[in-house]
Amino acid sequence: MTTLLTVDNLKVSYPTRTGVIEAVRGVSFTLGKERLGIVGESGSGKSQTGRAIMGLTPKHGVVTADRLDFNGIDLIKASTGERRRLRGKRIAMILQDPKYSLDPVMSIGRQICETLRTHEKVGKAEARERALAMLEAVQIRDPKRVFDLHPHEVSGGMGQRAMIAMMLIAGPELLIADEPTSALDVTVQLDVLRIMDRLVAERGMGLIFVSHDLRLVSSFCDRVIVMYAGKIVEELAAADLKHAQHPYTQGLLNCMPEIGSNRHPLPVLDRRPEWAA
Amino acid sequence: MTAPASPSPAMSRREWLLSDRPQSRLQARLGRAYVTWRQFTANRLAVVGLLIIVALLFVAAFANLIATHDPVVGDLRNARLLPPGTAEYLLGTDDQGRDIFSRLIYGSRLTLLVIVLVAVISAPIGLIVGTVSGYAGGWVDATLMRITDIFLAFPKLVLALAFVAALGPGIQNAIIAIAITSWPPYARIARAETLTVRRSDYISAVKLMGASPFRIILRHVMPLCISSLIVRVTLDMAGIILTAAGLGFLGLGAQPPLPEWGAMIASGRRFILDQWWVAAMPGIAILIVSLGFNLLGDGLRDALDPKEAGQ
Amino acid sequence: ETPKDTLVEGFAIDDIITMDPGEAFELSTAEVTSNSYSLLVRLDMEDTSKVKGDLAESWSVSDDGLTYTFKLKSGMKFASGNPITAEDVAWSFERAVKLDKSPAFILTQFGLTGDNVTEKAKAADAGTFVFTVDKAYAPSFVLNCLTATVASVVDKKLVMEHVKAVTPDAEHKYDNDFGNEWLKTGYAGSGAYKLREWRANEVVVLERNDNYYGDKAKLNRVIYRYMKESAAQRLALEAGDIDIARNLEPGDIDAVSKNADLATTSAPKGTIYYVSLNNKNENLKKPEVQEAFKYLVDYDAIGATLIKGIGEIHQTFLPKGQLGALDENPYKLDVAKAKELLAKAGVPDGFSITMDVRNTQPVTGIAESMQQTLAQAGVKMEIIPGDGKQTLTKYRARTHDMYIGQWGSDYFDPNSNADTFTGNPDNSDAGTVKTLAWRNAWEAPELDKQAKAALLERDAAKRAAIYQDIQKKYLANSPFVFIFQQTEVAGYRKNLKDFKLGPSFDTNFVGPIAKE
Amino acid sequence: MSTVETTQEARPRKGRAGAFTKAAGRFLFAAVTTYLGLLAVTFFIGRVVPIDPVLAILGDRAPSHVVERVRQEMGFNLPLYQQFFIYIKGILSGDFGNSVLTTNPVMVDIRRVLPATIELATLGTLIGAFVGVPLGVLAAVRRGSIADQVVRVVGLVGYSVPIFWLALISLVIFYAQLRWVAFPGRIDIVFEYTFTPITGLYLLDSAWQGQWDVFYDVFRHIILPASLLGYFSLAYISRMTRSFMLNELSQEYIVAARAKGLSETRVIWGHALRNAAVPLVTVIALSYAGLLEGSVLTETVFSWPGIGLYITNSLQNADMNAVLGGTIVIGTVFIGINLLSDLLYRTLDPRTRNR
Amino acid sequence: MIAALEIDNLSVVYDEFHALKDVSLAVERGESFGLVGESGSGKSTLLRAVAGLAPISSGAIRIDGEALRGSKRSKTFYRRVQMVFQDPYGSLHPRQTIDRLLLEPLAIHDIDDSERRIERALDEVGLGNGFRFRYPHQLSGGQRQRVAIARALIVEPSILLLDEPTSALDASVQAEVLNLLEQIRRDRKLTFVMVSHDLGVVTHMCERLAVMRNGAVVERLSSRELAEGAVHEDYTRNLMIASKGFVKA
Ligand SMILES: Nc1ncnc2c1ncn2[C@@H]1O[C@H](COP(=O)(O)OP(=O)(O)OP(=O)(O)O)[C@@H](O)[C@H]1O
Ligand SMILES: Nc1ncnc2c1ncn2[C@@H]1O[C@H](COP(=O)(O)OP(=O)(O)OP(=O)(O)O)[C@@H](O)[C@H]1O
Ligand SMILES: [Mg+2]
Ligand SMILES: [Mg+2]
Repeated sequence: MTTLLTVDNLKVSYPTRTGVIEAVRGVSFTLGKERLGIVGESGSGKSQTGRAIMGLTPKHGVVTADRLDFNGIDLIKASTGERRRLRGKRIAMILQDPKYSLDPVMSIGRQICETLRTHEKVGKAEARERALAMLEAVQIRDPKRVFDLHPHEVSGGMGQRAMIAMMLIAGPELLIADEPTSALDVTVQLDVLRIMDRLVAERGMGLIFVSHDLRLVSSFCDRVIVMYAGKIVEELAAADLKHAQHPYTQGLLNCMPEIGSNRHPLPVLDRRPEWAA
Repeated sequence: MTAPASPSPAMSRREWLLSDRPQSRLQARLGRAYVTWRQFTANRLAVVGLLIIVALLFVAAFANLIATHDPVVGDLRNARLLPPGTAEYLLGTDDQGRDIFSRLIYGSRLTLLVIVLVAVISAPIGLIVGTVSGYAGGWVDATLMRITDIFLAFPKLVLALAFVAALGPGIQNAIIAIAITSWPPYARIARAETLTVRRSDYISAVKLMGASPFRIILRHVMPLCISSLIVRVTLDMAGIILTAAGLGFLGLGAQPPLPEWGAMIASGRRFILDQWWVAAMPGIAILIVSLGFNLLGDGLRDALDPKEAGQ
Repeated sequence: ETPKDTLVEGFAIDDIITMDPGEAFELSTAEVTSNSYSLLVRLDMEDTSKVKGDLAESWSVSDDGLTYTFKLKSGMKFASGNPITAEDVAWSFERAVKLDKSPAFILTQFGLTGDNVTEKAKAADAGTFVFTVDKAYAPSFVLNCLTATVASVVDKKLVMEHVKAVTPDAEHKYDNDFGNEWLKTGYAGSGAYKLREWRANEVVVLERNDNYYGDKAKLNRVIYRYMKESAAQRLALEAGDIDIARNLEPGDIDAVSKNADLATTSAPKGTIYYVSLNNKNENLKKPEVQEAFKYLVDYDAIGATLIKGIGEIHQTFLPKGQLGALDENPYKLDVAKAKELLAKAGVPDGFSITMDVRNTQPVTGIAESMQQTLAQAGVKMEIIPGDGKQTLTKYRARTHDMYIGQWGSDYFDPNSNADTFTGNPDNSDAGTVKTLAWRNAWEAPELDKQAKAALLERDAAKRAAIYQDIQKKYLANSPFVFIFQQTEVAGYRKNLKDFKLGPSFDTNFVGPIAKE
Repeated sequence: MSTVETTQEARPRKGRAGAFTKAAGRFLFAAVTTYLGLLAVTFFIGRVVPIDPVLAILGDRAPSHVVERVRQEMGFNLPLYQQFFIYIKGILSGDFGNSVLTTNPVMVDIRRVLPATIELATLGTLIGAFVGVPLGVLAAVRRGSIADQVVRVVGLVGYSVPIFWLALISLVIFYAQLRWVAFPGRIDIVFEYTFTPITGLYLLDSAWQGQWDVFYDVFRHIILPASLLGYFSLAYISRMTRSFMLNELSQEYIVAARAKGLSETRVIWGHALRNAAVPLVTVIALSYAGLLEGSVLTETVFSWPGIGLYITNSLQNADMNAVLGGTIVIGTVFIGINLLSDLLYRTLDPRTRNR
Repeated sequence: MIAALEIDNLSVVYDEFHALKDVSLAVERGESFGLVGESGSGKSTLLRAVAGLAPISSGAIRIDGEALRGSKRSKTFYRRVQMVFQDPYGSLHPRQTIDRLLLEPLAIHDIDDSERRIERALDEVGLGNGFRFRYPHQLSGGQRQRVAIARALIVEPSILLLDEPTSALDASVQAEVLNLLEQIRRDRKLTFVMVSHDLGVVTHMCERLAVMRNGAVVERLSSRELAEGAVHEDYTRNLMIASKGFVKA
């Protein structure tokens, strides 16, 4: 398997008046054309890792890494212009909540076309054609109608599909999905995951799937990275989840109530300081 | 961020204030105030603003000690229209031979009087009208907002002008006129704030405790509106100073020989070509003080009302 | 730069409310009217105690002193081209009397009423106008009154085309408005210039009248541009945006006179500035207090600063230039003397008092100065400022304590001032003759009687002596503190020729002015 | 596929037309009541003014019997409520009465002075918006930088300086000293009689008629007062732009836009500003309304024959018909601007469209 | 036995929009009852209607057999029924310390002995006295939710309405809060009505549950039935499948 992305000792920190916040403290992994899940509880640095790869860390944040390599391109050394050209074209990202991550005053169609026309020289009409095709690919039933709708006029599930269409239309090689379904209803959630699953498989993309739901990640991805306090505590194949070594991973797995299982009280995590060390 | 959990005797005062587990109501309150204060002081311009205001208060309080001359009695015969820097007269003299510096010093009292009175009259009116209107909704809201709208539909200065024309010129009437015209925006702000707060879960929670509407407005809604109101009032102080000066400039505000800055500009206007300082000095005084309030208000907004500051 | 054929004056013309000579009674209107309408007689600019003919070629007074016969010059035309006849003169008198607007009393004081005016002012033939008065007044008085703008001759034929029908009622017994509505902004005269347009608080535009019977005006157009501020006028003058600045204040006069391109000219005017003390106030009523106040004005300082160039200290009620004016200024700032007088009046520690003051210079400055000098004698004076209309409303309601005012003669005759400063037939609040004496609730029956007698004194010298006597008594004992007589000053660009200010507001003629 | 595609479609939408008439009705009701309030307040003020209105018409030297006569003619001896009634009746029939000062019907006067103010305020707002918005954007994008501080201080000074004072000072500098601009007023006296305005907006009129010398002259007259007013609206607009932009720039959709690979320019101007524009429209409308009234003091200093000067002049002359008429017209313009900004808001913000 | 909470044909209409359509429910005393359904199905509205925070257009609500009138609620009602909200970040007044927050209900109901009660309430939800004078922003989500629970408990109600009390929390924290709720219910013999979109949570916490969709109840069943898959409605089945996680194609 070819390596798409290499991350070595990635650190993200935010200097603030009260001290430096270390959001990501040395994360290393490699990714091929596969699905990699990143899980961890809130604030563990999942999103920051994803954004650092995209080059979307806010200005005042500091990103360092021994290596950050995408398809042979050294992202650390790359100029902002180069990185911008990568974004959307070769690396794409889906955000958590379509309600907030689509521009509210621009029609969905235009937002999709915009991605395309930023990266490829295409005419208006052609862009529209391809956007409609993409909308169809994400299983929107009436693409022509949805094309002209504004984000507030569609449901969450539809919005998330539009978001996927917008991010995939330029044919990226790597997709980072940052909790793409956590704002959606459970039933809709599965639909969206199915669409993503198919697209990734069809187009042969690498996928980084960020979520706090360990069970979901393990059922969706090939490999799982578990993060705690800005660090990777465990990395394992999805199939091996039941044999997770780290108590944190075990805790995450067990603390969820399940239909049919009868555990009163639920096991809770007993956080130990040495995990974060 | 993480202060030691147990209060050790070695804990500094700063740590005590910043403790994330305060031991008493007082400590909690002081801690909060301290954090606000630190946020505020981090904004250097805001501190400048505060210093200006403190200086204004100081000058107003000790005007009689600071001033070198009588603010109203001048020396028409010998000291008329002297330029700044003339011996004895730091900022020069006006057309009645009065020391401009001393007049400015005493004028600070009038400026303070105006803004304090206007704030004391209009802010509470706006707060009450706005919160009651926003919380009660329905016809109460409709009626109160109609009245507010009527006042807002008037150009403020024109309305103030008309009121002063009706009441007669003078500083008291100017204050009343400005107060009458400045409460509606406060009512609007308080109402908008109340409307967002009204639907929030924490107000629902208090309702679920069985609190009366009166109690909810007074103890839960108003405190939330107050900080944005304070910010707005502070920012408005500058506007009030300018309106008062504008009225003074049109001859409808404070009356001679009162050393009101706007009126001083008006009387100095005649000499603007040859004796520029007569009009320029009070203008600069107004500029500095209202800049002070604007800087202070800006800083307060950042410290008290981060959402307004766009963060 | 202003155009070569146009004169532009910067002038505070905000007092203009009508252009109808039968109605207007304002100073700025007087100037415009005198330049655009003709009169039977005008003041003689060489000697302002005399008059000379304008439309009238000559005139005679009957022996009984009741009948005045005017012979008109021949071949004169209105601006409209209509000939000027005695009929127009008679109708102008009739019109003013029947309209009965503010200035009508200048004519009606000679016994004219709506019912008898056609008899008393009538055309004997096309070239002869006969005017009959009810008493044997001093001819100087009658002729002086006829120089007032209310006696301007209007173009009967033209006005008749514009009269509006009205329904007669108790107040106005006639079925038309004598063209009043039209004439408010219209024009029907025969002066050197004709009125083209007046826009309130903006501009008055005059154009040369080519039908003028006298010396034709030199320039095509005269524009009075509304400018209130002295500084603004000076700026515009310096920049050449105006040719004449009419309302300069002392500081700006200095600057203008130092400027090589500019010059100034001045002339004393009939306006007197005074401070009056209301006799309704217990303290101000006392003669000692009144005298004390006369010692509490720093005349010298005021004269040297606040009114420098725009006025002269003057402590009597008749302005210099009028018949019988007394030129005596006995009072000086004397705080000790004043304190003595106040002690005598029983108020050794002073008292508190208010003064209503208009928001204009120099009165505000003078008021402030007085505030300071009065304080030296323990009198605390509070200034209540207001705009002109506001303070006047109060003054006319007699609810003031002190008032700083200015008074310009209604017509160029000593009787105008003598009457208003001494006459007060009914001192009750309901009194209808609201003279200045009445407004301050002051009665001086002796002086009033003297003034009335002077009216009938046909010998001008004797008449002058009576007025001087009245002024002397007045100076010693009256609730009026006279401060100064106005000098009108104008700054102008040196390329103007023959620009002069006259002795009164209706003698500032623009006809002779030319440009180089 | 078993998707529930639209949850929100389940919600029945109100008929668009119904909602519109309802909104229009509410607006109309609000406008009418506001008007009545306006009339009542102005009338009240008009009657308690401590100036004898008769005096205003006749001047000080009118004999008493003339004064009495005019007082009766004008109806000042009637009880207040009757006067109010007569007043309302007049207004409803479109008659604001005659101005004492100018002798014209008030409506005629206003038709003459209003364009002057509109022209001034419009140019001021244009200057304010075209300079203020970019400055605000710059400050927001470079938050905390020197540029931000400079914009902030420039804005704060604009908030703090007395407009009439600045006007005086700049008049001295730019007219008296530098002679860059023309004398106070709207147009040089020379052109008064060679130029016939159509709309009353001189810049437009002169350009339309191709009278470029007039245009230049008008421009030299208007540029200083308009720049001053522009500065004030700039202060307000740049500050609000900054805060709206900061708000928008912190939104998730901006991250999404960057993730798409859009250039920073496109992100800022195409997305953030387009969203910020929605509330900005209201701000600009408000500042426009503010300039309409702020021009009272400016017009005084610049002898600008606009409605502000008209009202102050009339006020000082107890010309109550003119004052009331002027105030009502300004009130109308205010209400109109509010309506307009509301409409613009609706067209700019798709979220408000079908509700 | 009289039901602790009985709802009959309850409808709620927000300007022409029917958020609840003729919903009927009965919750036994001491029972824990669950409500599930997708977003916007009216779960919260139902709870808010009981609490008097939503406009009731028709139907009846009875607490311990006592009928409530419209949307008006008495003080005694509020001592019997309390509610915990979904969003721990929005349900605490941002300018009040925990102490002040807990004092408020005591002041309203004139309950003395406040010192002890506040201490006890905090203890009960597992927050020591050290949290007493903190402001909400100084607490984590889980801690906030504990405070909200403490506030509800301090007036000693018998019925607790829980509107997705854990959906904003991490799984690990959720477990802690759920355990806490269970324990309290046991100790105080409370009646729970709990809303959640997570079938796992509901079956864990409740004996019986109702499935809602578009403002109506589509199915009522017990947790055991659910666990055994004895489901009648397709909609409920879909929910069940979805909650099992992703199944690779
Ligand atoms: N702009 C910023 N400034 C300072 N600290 C930040 C900033 N953005 C994120 N952080 C901090 O970085 C840490 C990691 O945040 P991150 O968003 O990666 O968490 P996460 O794992 O995605 O959590 P969640 O599941 O809540 O999304 C957090 O502690 C957060 O407070
Ligand atoms: N105050 C309100 N005004 C108008 N509509 C409302 C109001 N509150 C709720 N609704 C509507 O009522 C419907 C039901 O809302 P409710 O909050 O009960 O749903 P929910 O089942 O709790 O959903 P969620 O899981 O998202 O919390 C929604 O469509 C919502 O838009
Ligand atoms: Mg995240
Ligand atoms: Mg809900």
